[in-house]
Amino acid sequence: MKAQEIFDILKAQFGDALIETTISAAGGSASVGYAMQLWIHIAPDKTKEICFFLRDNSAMQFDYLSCLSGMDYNNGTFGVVYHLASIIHKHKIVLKTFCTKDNMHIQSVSAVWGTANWHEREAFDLYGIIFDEHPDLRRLLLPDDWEGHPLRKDYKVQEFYHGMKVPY
Amino acid sequence: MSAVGTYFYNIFRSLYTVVVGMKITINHLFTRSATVQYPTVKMKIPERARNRLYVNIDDCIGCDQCSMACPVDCITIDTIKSTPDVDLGLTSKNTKKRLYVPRFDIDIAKCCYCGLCVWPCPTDCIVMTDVYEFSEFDRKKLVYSFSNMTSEEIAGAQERLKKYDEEQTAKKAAAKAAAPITPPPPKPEPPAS
Amino acid sequence: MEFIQTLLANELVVSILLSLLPLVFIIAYALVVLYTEMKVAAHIQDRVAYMRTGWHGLLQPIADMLKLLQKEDIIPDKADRLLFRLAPIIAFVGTYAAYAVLPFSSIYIGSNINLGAFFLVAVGSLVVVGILMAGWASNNKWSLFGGVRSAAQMISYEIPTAIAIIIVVMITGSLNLQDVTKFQDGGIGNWVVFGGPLPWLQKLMLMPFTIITFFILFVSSIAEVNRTPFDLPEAESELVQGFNTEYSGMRFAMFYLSEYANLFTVSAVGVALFLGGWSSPFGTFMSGPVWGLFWFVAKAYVFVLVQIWVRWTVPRLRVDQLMYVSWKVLTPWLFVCLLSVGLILVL
Amino acid sequence: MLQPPTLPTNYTVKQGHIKTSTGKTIRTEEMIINMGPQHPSTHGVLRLEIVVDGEIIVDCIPHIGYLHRCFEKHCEHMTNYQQVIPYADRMDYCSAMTNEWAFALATERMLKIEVPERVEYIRVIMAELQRIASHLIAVGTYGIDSGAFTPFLYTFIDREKILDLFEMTCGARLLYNYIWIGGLSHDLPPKFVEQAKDFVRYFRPRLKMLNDLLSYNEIFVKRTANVGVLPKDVAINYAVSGPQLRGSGVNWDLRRDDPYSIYHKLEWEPQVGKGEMGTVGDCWDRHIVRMHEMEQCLNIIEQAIAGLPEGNVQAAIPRRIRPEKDAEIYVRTESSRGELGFYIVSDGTASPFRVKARGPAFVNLSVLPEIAKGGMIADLVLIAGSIDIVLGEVDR
Repeated sequence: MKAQEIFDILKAQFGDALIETTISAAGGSASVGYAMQLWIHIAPDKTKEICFFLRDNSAMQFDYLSCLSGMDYNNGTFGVVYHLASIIHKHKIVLKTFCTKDNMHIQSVSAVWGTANWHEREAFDLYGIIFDEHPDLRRLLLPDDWEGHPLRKDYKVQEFYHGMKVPY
Repeated sequence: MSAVGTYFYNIFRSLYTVVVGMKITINHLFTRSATVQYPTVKMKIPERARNRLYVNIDDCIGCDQCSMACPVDCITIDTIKSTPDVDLGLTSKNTKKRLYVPRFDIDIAKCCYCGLCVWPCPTDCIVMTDVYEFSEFDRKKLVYSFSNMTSEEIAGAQERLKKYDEEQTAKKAAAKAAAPITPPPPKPEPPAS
Repeated sequence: MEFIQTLLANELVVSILLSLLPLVFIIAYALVVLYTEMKVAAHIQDRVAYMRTGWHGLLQPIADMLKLLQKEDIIPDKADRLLFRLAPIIAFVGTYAAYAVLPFSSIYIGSNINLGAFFLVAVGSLVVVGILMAGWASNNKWSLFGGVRSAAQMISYEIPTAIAIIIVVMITGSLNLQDVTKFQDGGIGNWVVFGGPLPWLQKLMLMPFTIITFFILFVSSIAEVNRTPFDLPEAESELVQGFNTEYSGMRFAMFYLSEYANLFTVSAVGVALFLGGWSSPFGTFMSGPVWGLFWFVAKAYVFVLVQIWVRWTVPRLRVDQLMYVSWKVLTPWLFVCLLSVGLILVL
Repeated sequence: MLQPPTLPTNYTVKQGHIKTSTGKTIRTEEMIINMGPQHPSTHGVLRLEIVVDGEIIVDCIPHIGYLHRCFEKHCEHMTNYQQVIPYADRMDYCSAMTNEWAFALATERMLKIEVPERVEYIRVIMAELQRIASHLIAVGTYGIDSGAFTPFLYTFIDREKILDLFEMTCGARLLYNYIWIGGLSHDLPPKFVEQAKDFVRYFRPRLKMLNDLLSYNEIFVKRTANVGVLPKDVAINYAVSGPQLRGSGVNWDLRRDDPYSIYHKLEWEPQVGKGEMGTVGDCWDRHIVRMHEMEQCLNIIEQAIAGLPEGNVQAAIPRRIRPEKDAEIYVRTESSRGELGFYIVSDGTASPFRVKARGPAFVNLSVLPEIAKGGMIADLVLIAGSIDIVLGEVDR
């Protein structure tokens, strides 16, 4: 199934929750590459709903969340990129959702895919994106009392951590 | 299989598989061992082995390419421009050397042995050797200085460069005073790292 | 001088000296077994083990022991200090006491009591107390697991051992280990494992059962010394080091020593009960008190070698499977053997 | 003195009471045990906070990050895409070749570089050798987890032979930096093909020996069969991949289902757990899938060696690698542990704007609490072992 078709189905189902499809600039020949270069922009407070639909719709059945990456676009915008795949239909789609630095809330999809749990915790840890309805939103990789979110572009490393000098 | 059958079959299988395993291990008891007695016996190292870095400083032209290629920044290179009156000689590849290299330090403790520094070198002067035993008790001893310039030589080179620069600026000023206008052509930018 | 003479004439001193003899033996034997274990394990795994201290690393076990003795003795802050100190001693005493009734030779046995076999079973249980104590006193959850596992394991496996001993006692008609050995004297055919010196028909009928009993005793003896596949109390990959996680230096060495001493004890029991003890396998050839000592130790050594061999071959059982093996496999089979042997002997 | 930070866990210890035969009441309580980060069988610095009722595991909370080396942050600070490759090596240090391939592949697709045929063949040979080496570690350490020490050393003997091949080719034994963007660092040495063939010939009987010694040993089977069963739907929901997913009976292999390189030209069969000794998706299935996969790797290597074309090993690549602005790509490859994906976003400069590594071990580990509950401590060790985690990749 092509991304455009998926987008049309989603558009019919959700309407305003989707914002646009965009053709990514990245190339890669369609025969061998991650052929899905289209991505669908979805609203940050509707992710769960849309993902449930994508997972359970028999035509799409995106049962496999390949990757969930947090993003800092260095312009006050943060985002989350979902790479979905279907084991049954062997097709793929990319979803993106954005939030601003003042309102770092995105709905969690960990109810849809178990794997999202840790990915979202990691995104929270490294970007500070808050995933609403996440069952256990704690830091994952860094210590619980670490300051700041290191993968943000404006991150300044703290001087001391428990009396230990941090910057190398 | 009935429960009783399973019971006996399990006992049989346990004994049988343990005996099979014991047969394998006893065979190994009498085969030659795969290990060597390391410090006395050493394994042969292939010619492509990537171990400690070595710099043939006589060939180094101070281009800084290796330092830029290094992902962990373990190479530090300082250079001093030579004045036209000094001939620094040729490298073994017949490239003319134009820079003094007063400092060529490799912090081998940081080195990750990726070999990325070896490829960009235009004169093949930085190489990975097959020396792999160089542990030290003091971390500072792992900073290898390859430059063979003495401090007097460095001072002398700096002195000459300074003098030369002064002369040049003086000349330029004189030339400027003599023939103004015509701005100097823009210098080509060195390639960004 | 006179004092020394009276001292030497004093029976108490002599018995103390004699009782120290096994200690010397244990240490020497532990070193030999340690060396063997390391070498056999290494060669099974295509390695060479230690090669540097002495010829082929012969002195390495001594060096290891010396190192352990020199090491700092650490007692954790929150440990129960008294029990922590007591545990290795009790574990070692339990092992050591068992040597009193081992018939090393026709003339040397620490204490030729009539309840020798019974004594062995009874004293062997003392080791459990030491291990349980160690597990508790360390105040470490992993150690506690090791201790509790060990208690459950040893108690379970004492039953097969005891029944196996009873079967031998039924055949030989004595609990005295010296008598049991004497019963089997006179060549390989007279060993209990092959039915003992009985009329050939009876012997033939006994043979399958005695062999099974011997095998089960062997299995449960591995379990009693906590070695793979039954090394759950110190299961390295699960419980770090089990009950002796917190032990170091001298105290650890005592556990270590008691483990290897125990290894010999169970082998010696197997040898004394089933493999003719100190009696020569060739009848009168190469027999005598000194040869007896040789045979006894050599047979036990072979026994130990097999245990080592098994150890480096198989994986470890799980707790419930361990119990399964003891209660549902070994014990029922032994009951069958017990009944059959009894019937055959009555016939 | 430093006060350790109180760590929030979302678990409250349950208490209960039992009556003894004498009529006394004894208070019981679940016990929280800290397993790791220094524990012999957590395969590195994994820390598991386990709640046990006796020896039965009630809950298991993994804490990771003890080996976090800021891979993603480092990537953003590299001056060159090529420089990321040594870091990618160090992510999954047991399977470095597949890691660097994944990164190189992602960058190549961003730059639309076609690599020469010979490079593809060599990459396949290397990746499959690496897969064998990695599975050998997995199988060997699994032997240790189950208490058998000897198979571990046997597997290491075989692994050394593979590392010898690698060392001969690129000079390094563990972290190769061999697969570069657009090509390889070296061509194969002259004797490589011969030695690789020798290895394939030598390794087949060794596999059988390992199976006899460990896989089919009844004690091992009893320890692993029906333990840590990971059902198909849970596996997919948790995006588990690699041998673990196939062990759960899902016939899914990216080399076949999302083909890259020349895998579509080669004949091989993804191995799926069949529940031969117990339930589909138990630890034994995951183990045996790895054993069978090594055999398939040998088939692939044989075919790739037979079809190895002549040619150049470095494609024409721009000296400065600068993908277009806002170019982004997610490339997934089948590493030894499963789906290794790199999501790379470029901002048009020579250093990547964002690199997200989707490590298979990271994702595979996240399913551990799900399958560990109800087992024993001894089972937990085996379940964690069967997941085959490399903490370098979990923590990155």
